Amino acid sequence: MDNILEVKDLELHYFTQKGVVKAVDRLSFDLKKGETLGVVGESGCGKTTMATALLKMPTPPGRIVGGQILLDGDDIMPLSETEIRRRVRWERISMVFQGAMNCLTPVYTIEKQMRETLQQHRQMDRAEAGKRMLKYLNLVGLSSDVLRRYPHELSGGMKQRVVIATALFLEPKVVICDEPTTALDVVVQAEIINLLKTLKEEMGLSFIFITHDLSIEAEVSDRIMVMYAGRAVEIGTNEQIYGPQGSAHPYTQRLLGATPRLHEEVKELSFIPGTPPDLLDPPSGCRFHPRCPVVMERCPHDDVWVREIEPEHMVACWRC
Amino acid sequence: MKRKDSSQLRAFWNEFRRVKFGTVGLALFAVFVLIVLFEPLLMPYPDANDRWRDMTYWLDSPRNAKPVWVNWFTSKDYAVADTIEPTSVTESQVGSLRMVMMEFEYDFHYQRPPADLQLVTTLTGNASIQMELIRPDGASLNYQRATSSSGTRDIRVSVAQNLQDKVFRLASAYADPDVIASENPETIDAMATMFAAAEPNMLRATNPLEGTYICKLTVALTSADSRVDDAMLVIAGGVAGWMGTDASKRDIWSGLIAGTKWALLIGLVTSFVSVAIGVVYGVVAGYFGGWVDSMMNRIFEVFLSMPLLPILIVMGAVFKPSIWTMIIMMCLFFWVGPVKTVRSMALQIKENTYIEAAKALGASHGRIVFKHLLPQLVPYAFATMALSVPSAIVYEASISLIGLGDATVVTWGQILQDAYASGAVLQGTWWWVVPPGLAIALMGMTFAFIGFAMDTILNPKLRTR
Amino acid sequence: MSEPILRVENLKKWFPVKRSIRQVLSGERTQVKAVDGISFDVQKGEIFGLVGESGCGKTTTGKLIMKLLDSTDGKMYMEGEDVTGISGDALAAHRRKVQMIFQDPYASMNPRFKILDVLMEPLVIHGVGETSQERETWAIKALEEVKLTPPDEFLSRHPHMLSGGQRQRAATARTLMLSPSIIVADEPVSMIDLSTRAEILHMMRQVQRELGLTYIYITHDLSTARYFTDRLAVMYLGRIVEMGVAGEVIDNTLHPYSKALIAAVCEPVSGRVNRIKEVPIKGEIPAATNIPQGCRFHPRCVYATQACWEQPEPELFDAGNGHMVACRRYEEILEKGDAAKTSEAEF
Amino acid sequence: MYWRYAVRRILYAVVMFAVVIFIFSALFNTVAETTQLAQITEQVNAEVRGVQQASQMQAEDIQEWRESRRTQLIQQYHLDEPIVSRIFWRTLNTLTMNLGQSTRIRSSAGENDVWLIIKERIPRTLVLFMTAVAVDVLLGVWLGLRKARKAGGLMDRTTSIITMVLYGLPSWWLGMLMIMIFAFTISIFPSGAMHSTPAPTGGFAYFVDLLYHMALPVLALVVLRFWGRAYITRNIVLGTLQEDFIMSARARGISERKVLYGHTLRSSAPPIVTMSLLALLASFGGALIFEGIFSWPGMGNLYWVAVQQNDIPVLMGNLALTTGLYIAGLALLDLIYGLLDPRVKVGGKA
Repeated sequence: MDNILEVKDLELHYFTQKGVVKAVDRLSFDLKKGETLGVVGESGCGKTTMATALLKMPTPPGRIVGGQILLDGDDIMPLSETEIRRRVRWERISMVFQGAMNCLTPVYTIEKQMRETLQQHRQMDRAEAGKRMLKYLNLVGLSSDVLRRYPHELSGGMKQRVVIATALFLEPKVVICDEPTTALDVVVQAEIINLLKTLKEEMGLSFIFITHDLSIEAEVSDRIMVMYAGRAVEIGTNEQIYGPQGSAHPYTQRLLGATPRLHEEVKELSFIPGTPPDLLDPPSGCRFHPRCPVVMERCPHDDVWVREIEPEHMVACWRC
Repeated sequence: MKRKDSSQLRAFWNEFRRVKFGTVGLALFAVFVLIVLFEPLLMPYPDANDRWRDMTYWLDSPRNAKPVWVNWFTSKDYAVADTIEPTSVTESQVGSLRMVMMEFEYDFHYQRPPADLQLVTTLTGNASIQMELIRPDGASLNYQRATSSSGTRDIRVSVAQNLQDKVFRLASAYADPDVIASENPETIDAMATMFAAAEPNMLRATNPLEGTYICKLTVALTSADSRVDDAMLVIAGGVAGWMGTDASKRDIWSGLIAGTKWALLIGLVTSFVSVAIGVVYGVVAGYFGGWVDSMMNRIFEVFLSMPLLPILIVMGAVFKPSIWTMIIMMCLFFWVGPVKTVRSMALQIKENTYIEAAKALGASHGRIVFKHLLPQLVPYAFATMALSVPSAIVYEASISLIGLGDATVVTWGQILQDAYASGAVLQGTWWWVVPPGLAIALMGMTFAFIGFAMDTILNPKLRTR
Repeated sequence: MSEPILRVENLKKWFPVKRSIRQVLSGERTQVKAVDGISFDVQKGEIFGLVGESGCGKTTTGKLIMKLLDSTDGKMYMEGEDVTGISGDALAAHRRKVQMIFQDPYASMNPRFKILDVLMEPLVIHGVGETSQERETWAIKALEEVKLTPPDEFLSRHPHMLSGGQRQRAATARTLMLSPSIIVADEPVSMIDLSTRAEILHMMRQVQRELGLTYIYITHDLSTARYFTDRLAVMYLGRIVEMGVAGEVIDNTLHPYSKALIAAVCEPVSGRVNRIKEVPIKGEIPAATNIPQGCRFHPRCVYATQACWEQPEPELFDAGNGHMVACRRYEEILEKGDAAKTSEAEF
Repeated sequence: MYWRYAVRRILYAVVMFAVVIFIFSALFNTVAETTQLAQITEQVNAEVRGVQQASQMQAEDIQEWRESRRTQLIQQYHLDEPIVSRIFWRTLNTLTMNLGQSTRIRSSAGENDVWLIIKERIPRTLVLFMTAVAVDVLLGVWLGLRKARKAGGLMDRTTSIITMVLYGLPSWWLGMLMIMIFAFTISIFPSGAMHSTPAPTGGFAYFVDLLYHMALPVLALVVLRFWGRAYITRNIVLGTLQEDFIMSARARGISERKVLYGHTLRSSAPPIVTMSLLALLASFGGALIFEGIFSWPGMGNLYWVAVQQNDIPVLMGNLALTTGLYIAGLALLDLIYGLLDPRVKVGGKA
């Protein structure tokens, strides 16, 4: 079995007062053992929603309405909430949430939170648990004295490391990182990215790395999935997306064109006119068509889904 | 500017309408306002406002009568309070005497007798009166009284108080000798006997005699300027008015109606003034920060450290306040309520970049406070106002209950105080204790509905769907 | 070189910190040295960038230029005139000449105001324009300037009815209402979606060229700084450590801190996935209350020697071609750094 | 860290008490002095009567003695000094519990020292109020948690409506109704007082008797108020439930029970404690009225008696001590808050 995680036709809808928002729409992808899959897209494209769906804990009023999530070959969709909690969450998939600053309970010490998580899942005596916590804290570059601290006594980078250590210490197969570096300064960001790379290398973990920043994705992910308006528009390897021959989907191309480069003198950045669609009332056909510079006649009429155009490279565009 | 405000108000109203209990609250509030507006129409005793403590005003009412609707729930009906005008008036000249004869008819169809039957009239000059009460079965009793005085005076003949022995004699004609021997005129229930069927047990009163009772009044006017006016037969019922009467014969319903406007006034004025002060205080403290904030905070905390009711009680006892000074006293301590929240809200709004943007544009402090800060706090201020109305009313009631209220007005708290001081709780005079409390509770609920509804709109986090 | 439009000399901003009773008694005074002696010139018509990590004092500098804060020490000249301690009318005049664009366009507009009210506010405050008709015409012109068309449609909207990009356009339009000469833009695009970010920068540059404006662009993002600015200054703990033409500073970096910063930036190019990025820096940024002795970067500098903390702090000096640097040993380090670059680890 | 915070908070409370007492002294200076002068006159008259009986003094001598004694007493009480100084002395006396003599009211032992009169009543008020508080908070937090768990559900909505319906209902009125029903109509509870007469001796019987007398007032206080406590708790808990760290805890596979009673309740505890106790302190006044209704011989009842007898020194003393208790309550609140919130406990941005 090559794929640790396979997602097939995942659909998650928000049932709001104003109507149904199809936040994740027939999303299919897979994650190989030991690789990092990047998920990239602008705000509101459904990245975070997709991540919570993988843990089977959508934020209300969201509900998973269809699809399969195969974890190591087992479909976790039919499992009950209790089973998910006991056997899937943190055991097999863990997640580093966006804004780690707010992910630690402010009134508990770091030790209490980590120990609680450990004891919820493993029968472990105090000493052994302590050893395990220390091991993982050291792994993320923290010393044992953070254990006695409360979250407000730590800096942003330290909190992020604690959260990462907590995500790892049950040794899950898949770790989802949702914008783990967004609020951090570049130097700290680079350190966290390096840390994740080392962990992947040493522990053979598989990551799903979610961010809105194409530049970070280029440095972290083996494969990248680009999302637009709840759908995948392009999935390809790092080389296929960022390589010299360029990405295939017009959205990805434009997005890359809009990203400023540090070491290149760019005369004029490109941009995508218009605004991301309102998911309460999305455009028909290809959801990108109103902003697409190379739109064709069929685009507004026919829904388009990702197809393989070359090995490993999937694109949702009628032009490809 | 006008356009903008109206559109936002409309948006707020549209949201408000969706909260059901909020609309109920508004409807109730409208009812209270209507009660105040149509007060004269609703009050059976129109002078209740000014003469609440004037005992002569209430003489015609029964004492401690239950509300009329009690009859709906009992098989043995109480006689309803009533005043009966003469059915016929005839005047005749007998020598130098002018005789005025009047006849009153009282239809009695209840199972329990009235508390009293009084003949009330006004006499001027020398006159003598003679009254004859005729029961449906023909039995009758007589009463005579001659008066000589030049002035005008009120005459009041009470069967229950003045004619006990006559009733006793009347009943003696039918009653068992044993019973007569064991009873005496002082102890019998005169009214019960008067309205009892003629039978041996009549003195221990028992079966009511239904039918028309006739009262014949003959007034002999002996001098030329003598006159008789306003004669009527007052039936002091066992039940009277929508809410009954108290131990001083006052109509509680009238008191409740009269108290409504004071409750609204106390509640609205106190909450409006104090919340307005508190909001401005909080905004100024929060906006300016620094030493202004620290100083204002100290003052605020001094006020916060004073327990409100005890102070109001002591101030009440020392300064003997009128209703207006009481409102001022309450405002003096109530304003602290919103300060803490407003201050933190102001601190939060102040952090918004648009405040900084306005500063960068060179806006004055006044402009920032009045154009940018205060408008944001208006909805909160209204919610707080609504929610502090009930406490103002309860505080006034509490102070009144201790006996420190303003005796020149009628408030619900004072009705309760009268009830409590007269031992209504002990005697179980529930219609005296329950309605004023319910009125306070109902008005509290009205404003709670409105306030909580606004609160729900203002804190979307609390909304559940 | 002509007279600079803005000249800042040794500007300082220290914030007092709440002291405990013991500190008050012992006369101990702790201060956050948010800006600790910076000097730079901004020429008319250029885009000057201030770059650094959070807490480096770049936003405070912006506020000092805006006169939203009063400086603790130092001088500031606008078009040759001393504006350091101005108040009253002079301050009002200064506020008309210097405008600001904020990071969060949504938060920078009162949600209860319509766009028209937002645009009119500067005019109302400064009493510019006779009638509201006249003011409205100017508002429409400003909206056309920032390509928010048709203007009539936007005037009656509230900020929440606009998209992020449109809001930032409206915010830019507001700064244009008083025809300023300098605009301080504090992270104007960091909250805006990537797809529209370039569009906003493009619009800002267009407006700048058409109206002959001067921008001071404050950002933590070196990539947009490189793209957008003419010259830039790198700040660390309240000091400028390096300053020069944007391309020059980024491609031929001299100061070790700038080097670390630039090395840490991610780039959207392939072939970096399995490489550990070498960032030549150590430790965490110290608190601004407790600035290290000597060169303030020395505790984190991988090249630091004893001289770095024993000798007084190096001043900014010209290393040639107007490329300024505040490091005594930059030449030595330059050689070492080149050697290090070739040995980057690879899996 | 915490003890330093605690010491500071307590000192602050003491200072605040002094300031408030000073304000009271200034506010009620005139009436207090009038009463004191009257008391002095009375005392001098009594002494004169004694002197007259003991010795056969001349009328003029008596007059002279009376004057000098009066002046002496006035000096003793600093009544001859300028107003600021008078207020200052009054403040000082109040702060040292030198509350003067009552005019009519006596303590149960017959003393007329105001401090002694009030002192014996303080524990009675505290036992009633504290019991009510304990029951109220426990019930309120329990219900609030249940409401928050199924927010928007039938139970939540009905209890919220009940909260609003009861919002403006005076608790002492409910007390009256309860007395009317449970004491007079169906006599299952005593109508008032703290003990049966005579009070049963022996610890347990005494305690049961106390509970029996406390049942009705506590019930009346709690039945009305705990809904509000529940509503506040619900809102705070609901706010906390939307925090990221709750989602994060759930994602870590922490059981729902631990998430709710551990993370959520523990994080919401500081604001819940503050809000509940603040509201309770606000209801302190209402509880005072209560004592009058239930003839509970505490400080609240003393207000009634003092008002009726127009006993100004007792009224003033009672106010000073009520305020003292109130400020102590506020301080206690902050101390508990500090214990619950690690940002206060271990320092940092609070």
